[in-house]
Amino acid sequence: MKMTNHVKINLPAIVGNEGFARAAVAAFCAPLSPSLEEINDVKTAVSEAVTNVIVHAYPDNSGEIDVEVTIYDDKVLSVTVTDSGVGFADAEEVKKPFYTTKSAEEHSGMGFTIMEAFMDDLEVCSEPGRGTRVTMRKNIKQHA
Amino acid sequence: MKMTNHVKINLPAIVGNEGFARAAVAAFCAPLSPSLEEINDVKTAVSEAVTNVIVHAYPDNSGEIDVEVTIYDDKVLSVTVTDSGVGFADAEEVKKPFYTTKSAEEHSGMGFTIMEAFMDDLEVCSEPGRGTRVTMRKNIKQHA
Amino acid sequence: MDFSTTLNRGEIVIALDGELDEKTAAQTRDYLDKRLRESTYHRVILDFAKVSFMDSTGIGVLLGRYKKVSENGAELCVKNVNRQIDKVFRISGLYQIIKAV
Amino acid sequence: MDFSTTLNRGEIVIALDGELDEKTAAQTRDYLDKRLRESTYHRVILDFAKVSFMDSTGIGVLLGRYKKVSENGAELCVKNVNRQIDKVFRISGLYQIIKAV
Ligand SMILES: Nc1ncnc2c1ncn2[C@@H]1O[C@H](COP(=O)(O)OP(=O)(O)O)[C@@H](O)[C@H]1O
Ligand SMILES: Nc1ncnc2c1ncn2[C@@H]1O[C@H](COP(=O)(O)OP(=O)(O)O)[C@@H](O)[C@H]1O
Repeated sequence: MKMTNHVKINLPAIVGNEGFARAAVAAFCAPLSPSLEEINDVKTAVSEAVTNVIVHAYPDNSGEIDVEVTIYDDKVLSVTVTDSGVGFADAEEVKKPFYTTKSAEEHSGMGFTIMEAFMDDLEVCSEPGRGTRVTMRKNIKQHA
Repeated sequence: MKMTNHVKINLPAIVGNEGFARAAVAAFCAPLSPSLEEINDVKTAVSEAVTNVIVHAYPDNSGEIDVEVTIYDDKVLSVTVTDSGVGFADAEEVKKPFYTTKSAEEHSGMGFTIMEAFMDDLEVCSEPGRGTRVTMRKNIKQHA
Repeated sequence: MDFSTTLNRGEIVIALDGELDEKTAAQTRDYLDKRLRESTYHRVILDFAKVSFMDSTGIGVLLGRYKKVSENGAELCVKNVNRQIDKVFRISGLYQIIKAV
Repeated sequence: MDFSTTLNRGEIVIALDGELDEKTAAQTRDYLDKRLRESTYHRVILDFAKVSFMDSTGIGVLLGRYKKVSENGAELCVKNVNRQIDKVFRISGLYQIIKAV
């Protein structure tokens, strides 16, 4: 697969930037002419990953989010969301539906479940004290 | 002035990414509730600066663009567009209306004139062989 | 997020307008809880016609309200969810406890 | 960029649809030049009603077409430019040679 375009975005992990992140990724995919459903899937998954960084990664509320988007062969989209926050030990555990370390009143524990369902592929790497990297891929069918 | 949000965007200098850059900067400003005219001014100026990198900075067509957007006090917008391309010696010369090193058929030489007119402030730093940095500022009046 | 509420014979309809995510969650929670405290009702319908986007943060908000409403012996429903939000509801299983009307 | 052309008694109206920038400049230039070669005309009107954005790359495209059209003794005009594009025309002085009708 040949990389046809890519963008690196670096943002502070503050509430509100999840909205920018999903809009930016959607704008970056627009030239691929995705369907409305595909673009919404991508926006939803990006919103989950970036919100996780904002909510969970930095208990002292100061840190950064890196969002890297790569397009291969003008049709495969890869999104990587990275933080250097608290991380976690067991990626399989946190990916389970309803698993959350916040009160269920606030957070449903469905973030990873949604990322997995809305994208074709999800990879989660984390190390306690070092940070977390979430990589998601999706094939975009051309509609132009 | 206190920095209230910022984003760094790194892109390959390829045709088409000017459209993403202006959409991304517009999305980043959206929480400031700019007027339609303000947002269009910003999009136009960003398009000029990023197009200049794509068209002029890298004669071998391979290089990168950095776009950095900072918001101060939730109302002053600063956009910096940086490349590490060919640069130029005389920033005053290139800023003149109709000055262009491409044929006038293709390029009007009005890029810097538009950046200057559409933003409140323009700063151009360049060094031959090292690259160019364009910084633009605009006060956004709150409309929400 | 903007809100408007109509109350008719114990049925509250609350229309939301905006994107329901981390940015608007606290404000939405506060608005809904205030309305639910002020009224007596047997059914609460959230009108999503003008909600353009919702992620799992919204699920958390809805689950919390579901709990309060059902502790009151009443029912929480949604209507007019768009396709993106419908998919979030389906994948998360939220329709099993919050019906669409 | 999409295009459609109507020709009526030597007046060509070419409607553009899209954003006129570096990405679409070459394609726009090619389309316009082809139409201008194929027809005889005394006036060319570019309809910008569906052009949502134009930057100075568009000025370059228009200046090049202006040259060809006026070498043919004909007139190049624009219509229905939106406010963003109107401002680009005003600031660049383009209205001095390309009239809005
Ligand atoms: N970037 C991150 N940094 C640290 N912890 C995280 C991160 N992302 C997710 N987690 C952990 O994984 C759990 C599950 O995440 P998720 O499925 O998105 O549900 P929720 O965000 O609703 O808790 C979180 O509660 C948190 O403990
Ligand atoms: N990033 C850049 N790198 C190198 N040269 C540049 C750059 N930006 C502008 N220039 C030079 O400045 C000139 C004037 O730029 P501008 O006013 O935008 O008009 P135009 O792009 O139409 O030529 C260009 O023709 C080019 O020679």
